[in-house]
Amino acid sequence: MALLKVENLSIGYRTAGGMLKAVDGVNLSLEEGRSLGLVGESGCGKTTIGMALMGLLPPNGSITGGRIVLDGVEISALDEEELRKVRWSQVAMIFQAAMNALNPVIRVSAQMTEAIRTHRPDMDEQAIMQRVEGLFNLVGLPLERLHDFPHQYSGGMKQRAIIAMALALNPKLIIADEPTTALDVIVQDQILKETKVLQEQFDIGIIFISHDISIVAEVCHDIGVMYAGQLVEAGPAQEVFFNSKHPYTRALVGSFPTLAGPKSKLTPIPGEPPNLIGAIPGCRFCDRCPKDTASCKLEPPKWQEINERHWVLCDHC
Amino acid sequence: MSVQQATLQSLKAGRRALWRQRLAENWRVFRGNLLGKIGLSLLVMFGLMAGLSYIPPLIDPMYHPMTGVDPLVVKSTGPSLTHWLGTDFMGRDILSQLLAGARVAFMVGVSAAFMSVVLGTAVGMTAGYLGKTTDTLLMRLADMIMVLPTLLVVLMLAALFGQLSIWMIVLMIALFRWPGVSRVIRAQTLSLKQRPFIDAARVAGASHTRIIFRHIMPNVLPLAFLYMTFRVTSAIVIEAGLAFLGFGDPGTVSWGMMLQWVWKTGHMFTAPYWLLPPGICISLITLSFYMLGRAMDEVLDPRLRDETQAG
Amino acid sequence: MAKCFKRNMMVRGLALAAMVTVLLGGLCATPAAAANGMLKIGVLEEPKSLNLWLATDAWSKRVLSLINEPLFIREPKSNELVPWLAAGKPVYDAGKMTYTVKLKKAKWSDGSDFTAADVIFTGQLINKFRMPRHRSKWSFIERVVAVDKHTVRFELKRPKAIFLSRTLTTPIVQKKQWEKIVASAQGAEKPLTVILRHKLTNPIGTGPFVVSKWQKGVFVFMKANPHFFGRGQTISGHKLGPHIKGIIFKVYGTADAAILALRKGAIDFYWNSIQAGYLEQLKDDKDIKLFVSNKSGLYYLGFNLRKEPFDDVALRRAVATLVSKEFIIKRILQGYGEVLHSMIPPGNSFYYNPDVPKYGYGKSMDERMKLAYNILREAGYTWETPPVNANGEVVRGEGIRLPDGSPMKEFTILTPPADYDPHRAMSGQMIQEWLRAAGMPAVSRPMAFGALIQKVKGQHDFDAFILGYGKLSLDPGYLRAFFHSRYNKPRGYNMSGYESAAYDALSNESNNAMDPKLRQEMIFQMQAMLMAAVPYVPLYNPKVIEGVRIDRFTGWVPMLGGVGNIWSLCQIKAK
Amino acid sequence: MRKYIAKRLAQVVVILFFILTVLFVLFRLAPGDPVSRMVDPEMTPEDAQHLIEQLGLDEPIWKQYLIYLKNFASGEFGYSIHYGEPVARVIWDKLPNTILLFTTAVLLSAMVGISWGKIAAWKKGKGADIGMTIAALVTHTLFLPWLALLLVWVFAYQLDWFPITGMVSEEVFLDPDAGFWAKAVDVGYHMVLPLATLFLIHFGSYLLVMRSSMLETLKEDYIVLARAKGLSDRAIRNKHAAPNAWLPVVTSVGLSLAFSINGGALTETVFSWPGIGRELVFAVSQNDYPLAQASFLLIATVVLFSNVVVDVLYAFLDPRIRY
Repeated sequence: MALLKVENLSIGYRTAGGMLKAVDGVNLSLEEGRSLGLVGESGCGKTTIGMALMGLLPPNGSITGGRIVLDGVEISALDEEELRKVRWSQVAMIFQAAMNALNPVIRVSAQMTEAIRTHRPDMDEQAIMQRVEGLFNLVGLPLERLHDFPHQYSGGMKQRAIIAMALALNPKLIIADEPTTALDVIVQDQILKETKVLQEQFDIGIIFISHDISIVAEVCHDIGVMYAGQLVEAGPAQEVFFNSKHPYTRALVGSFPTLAGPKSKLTPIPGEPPNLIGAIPGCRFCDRCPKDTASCKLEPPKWQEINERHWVLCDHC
Repeated sequence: MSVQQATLQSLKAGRRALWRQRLAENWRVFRGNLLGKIGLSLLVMFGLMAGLSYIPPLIDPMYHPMTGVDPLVVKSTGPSLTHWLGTDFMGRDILSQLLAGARVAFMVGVSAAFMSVVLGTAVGMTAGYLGKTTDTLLMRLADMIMVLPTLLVVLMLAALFGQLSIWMIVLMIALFRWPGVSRVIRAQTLSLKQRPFIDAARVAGASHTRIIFRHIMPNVLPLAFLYMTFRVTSAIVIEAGLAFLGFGDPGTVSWGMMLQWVWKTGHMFTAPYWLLPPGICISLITLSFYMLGRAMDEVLDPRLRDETQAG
Repeated sequence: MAKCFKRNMMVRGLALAAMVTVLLGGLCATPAAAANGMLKIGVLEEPKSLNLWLATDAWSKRVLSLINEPLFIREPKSNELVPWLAAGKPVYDAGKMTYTVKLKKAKWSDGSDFTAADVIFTGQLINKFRMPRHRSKWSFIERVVAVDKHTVRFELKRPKAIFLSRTLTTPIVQKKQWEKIVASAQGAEKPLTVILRHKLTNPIGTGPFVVSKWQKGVFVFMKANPHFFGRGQTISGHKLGPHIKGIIFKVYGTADAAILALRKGAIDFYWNSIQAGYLEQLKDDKDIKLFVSNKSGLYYLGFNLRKEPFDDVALRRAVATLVSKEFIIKRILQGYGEVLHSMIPPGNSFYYNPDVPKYGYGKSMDERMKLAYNILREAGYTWETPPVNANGEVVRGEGIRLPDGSPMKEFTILTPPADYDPHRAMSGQMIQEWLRAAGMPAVSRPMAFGALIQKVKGQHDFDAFILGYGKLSLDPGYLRAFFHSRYNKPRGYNMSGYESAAYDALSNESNNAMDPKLRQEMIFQMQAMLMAAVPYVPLYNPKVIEGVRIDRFTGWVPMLGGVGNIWSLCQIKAK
Repeated sequence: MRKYIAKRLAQVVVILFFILTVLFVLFRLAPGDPVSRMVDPEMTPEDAQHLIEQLGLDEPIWKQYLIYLKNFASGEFGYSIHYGEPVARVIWDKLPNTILLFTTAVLLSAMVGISWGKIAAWKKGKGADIGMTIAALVTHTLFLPWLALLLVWVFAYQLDWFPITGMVSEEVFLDPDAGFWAKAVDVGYHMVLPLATLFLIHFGSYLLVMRSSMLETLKEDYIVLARAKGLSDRAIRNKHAAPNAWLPVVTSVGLSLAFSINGGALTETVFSWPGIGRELVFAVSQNDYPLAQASFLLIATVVLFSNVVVDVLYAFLDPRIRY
């Protein structure tokens, strides 16, 4: 059985201009111990999916269709109290902009212990401290910095502290939302590698959200490419990256330099994503698509199977 | 026309369009704001009152707010047909006084606020832009003035130098209420100074005055304007407090003055028709400016808007 | 985190504690039964000092008037001077210019005897240190000698009319208490300052009460003086007590609070004149009795005769004609006051001259304008728009020109500020409007009291002003001080700068006239001279309205100036 | 930290010296004459001059200034003209009363305002929020003396729940058996209405500042993280959001202190509370120079020092700040 199943998920935001469909009919599935990368431009709905998985949509956002099943439990149907129990113990999160994710007026140690204390009332203080120290060792942070305030940490240290925090309760699933964006390249690389090691070591499922397809391709088993609230291409990482089918994916691959991949010319993607308020009859990418045809604008595209695990949402690929 | 000029002109046109667009956008947000709407409608009402204040003395000299007395009335009377809100102890019409009070409140509030904001903006921009010793000196001065309780200071000056005229009071309030504005403007200027377009202007050889007036000022003005609405509130309250304590300008019919008359002549608890209107008006006008300020705060600071975008 | 949590709890705890205290306070401290036999008097401010020589404010004087007593005081009904600490009328020896006064066998509140030495000491103290507010009453005393333990003889340098009414009404202090202070002051660099700054917490007096406890800023408790010389005695037909155990002076910062306290019964008497506006609510209260008393007051509009434009008597007369005293009294004073036509209030019937010019009294505004217009036109004034047009109709005048053809410059009428006296500030406003209707560029400007006095009295830098005396002495000696040329200098009391050799001579003579009939004639003549020259326009003499609760105490004694007086406090009884 | 405090204190002293000098100049420029009330009509101008000399008001300006500085340095502040006592004594009698009323009022309104502002922000847009915000706006903009007199009329006169102004009842303070607690309760009882006035006027501003600061804080990533951790609403609000939201509030408390003192003086005047504010109003209108100068300086000193304390407190609350 899959660790996580997202079925036909749609999420909307109420705005002054009307309902904004941030996520529209997305299907995902993740096995235990596997990692899935979600890539796309900002505003494509990837972070919204991450938040929905934690049950943390903002007050004006709501799931309008489909469901999320984690380890056999339908998360999308839980009430707030039940959700609270699931959070962190089942699904943890490594935040976008780790710099601001630590509370500046609370010591790191306290921020670490509070999660454990909340979910494990049975553990005594000593056991909790031991656990925290263990986690610090695990992510390679010096123990004497445990009781520092966040501003005394460097960016990389903060990121590690957050990773340690995410591991605190042995969650089955970790959502990593742009975990390394604000870090410099060397630290970024280090942390990504270590994350991968940890993931394999503890057999955790990871959903890796990023706008950088090259990084995702390096770290994850599978990739899902999102565009304007829809999944447009999904498949094994290497395949999606090197054998991209969807014109958007190709454009994404072309717009980032890679350290590992072959040298190629960077090509920016012209145009902007469509406004998600109101109905869009045809393909959402057609305005920016080189293969645009008349039918694209009128008919919604259908999923095409490239191979058993590689699918693409395009009628012309 | 050289290419450069053309670019410059199109840039200017673009900037104008941007301003218009921003204004329209701001107005839309403002309209959606309940506080703003209430505040604005209250203000319109007070504005009407101020405008109407010129009418009663034209109908009959006895409706002159300061000197007109009803020959038939020699003590404070309740509302009647000839005096809708009644008369004060001398037989003067309370409604005419209330209307004249609205005019004075606007005059005092807006002019004191305007002066203090102009002063505060000038000092803030100078301090922020020039930095160094100028900055230190100006900000120390601001710190010092900021800690002085304005009402007591003006009270002291009023008592020392004899009764102050209404314009002196306005000036005093302005002189003692600028530091708050200047602090905020200074911070804003400091952050603007770091922006590339200022460097670009400097490299292009723009003078300091030009940089300050062309590049920095347009960017701090909205903030200064916001502060003005809050300053209006405090100016009105200070004037009223001063008048209430008997240090106002006795030749001016302000609401604070009306309250002082009610109070000093012993009608506080026997003439509600005289006591309540000015008190309520002072509270409502401060409330309306305050609400307007809060609403503008949200308009100008997009972070305070409701989340309409998400990613 | 734990720290955070604790901090939060602490905040809540504190808030809770504060609220509980407040609530408990409200429940427990319901006012105890009013202390029996204690008279509670509301005052606006606390006394500033119990040092008789320093105390200048009305509130200190109220307390001190019950402690330090003079030899003679005025009797309520007749307003005549009657012996108080003195045992009988002074005996005058015209040949030697001496007065001999026998003293009562009184005791000070510490039990020691009141003797001639105390009177002599007080006189010496005043003259030696040139005590402000007293010196002028004693400067003509050559010396005071003790004839025996209870008789003093005053030897005068020259005859002085004010000796009886002013010198003999000076409060006497105890030699024993002040001796040491005076000794310490004599060596000092600024001896007067040492006396004035001596802090006296328990003044010893001969009066009916002594200060027992002074809770700063809140109340002063005076208890009955067991040694009071009048206790059980009948003086001038008044049987004196005091019949009450004590008096509590409670400070209420505002008249409103004091009036509410009076209505609620928290005080028995509010020792201050009540504004007419309060009468409405007090009239219907059956527990409260209102006393309306005359006072000896002079409120006036004064001019600066030293400079343009008021150096011209015609203009002064025109202004006097334009000022409607009736309007001021009827509307601003709400009817509680009397019109003044002379510098001496009509209540002072012996010296009041009813036969002085009354400038437009009883006339309508239009008639006044015509009168004033005629006065000015005859004196050579011209207008751009005269206030009376060719058809004899009154219009709004504009652009008045002096007889020499130059336009009249803007002039200011200085008044005390509204918080100090709303009546005078308001009168100034109205006078400004009346004068403007005649085309005069008048501006009424209220000014802080100290600043006003400084400008008018200290620097003579003013055009016109409104001032007043609330407690004018019944002796008309002040007429000399106000208008004699000798006092026309900075800090002198001749503020308007009126100078007339004839007046100087007449006033000097009246000052030394010991025959009342003769003096009356001279005073009449002086009033006529003044009202012809109008350096001042007398405006009004306000009435004193006082409110007293009648449910606990009876026996208040009304007199000139109100029921708040030593006679009342010596005679009231609990019901 | 210690160095920073020392630096700030030095600044305070310089500013105070400056204010002191300005005060001196102002009071000398003013046309008022403090002895005018001690002079009677018949007093000769010569005697009046004697009085001026005796009070040291005829000395050359520079000498008066030196004496003035010396008086302040000695902590005596010169002699009050009307009380005839060292100004320090007069103030000392009144200061505790002001501190009692004013600090209680500021603390109470800050505590209530802050905790309600916290809740209002948390329930943004709900009934509780709208109700509290409107209440805060309305009470905050009420005209203080008007409110104060109205409270006296309703609660002290009509309902007779509280005494009509003042600070103590003479019954209690003249009773030799009354102990400390009886007196304390009596003072507390008298304090209810003035406290309520100041509270009503001030809690609104704290509430509004706390509310908007809290709304800002609630948008921070660490709040989302705290929610993701599955912490309870209470824990998120009180442990994660509030301590951060306090920071701007603390600054605004310091800055609004001067404003609150205006209200304090008005409240003392209306409620006959024997404090410094009322004393200042009195001294100013009676031309009691030394008393007015010292009261004003004292108020300025209190505000200045409070602002230093606020800055230090800020450093204590925010670990990122180290001076």
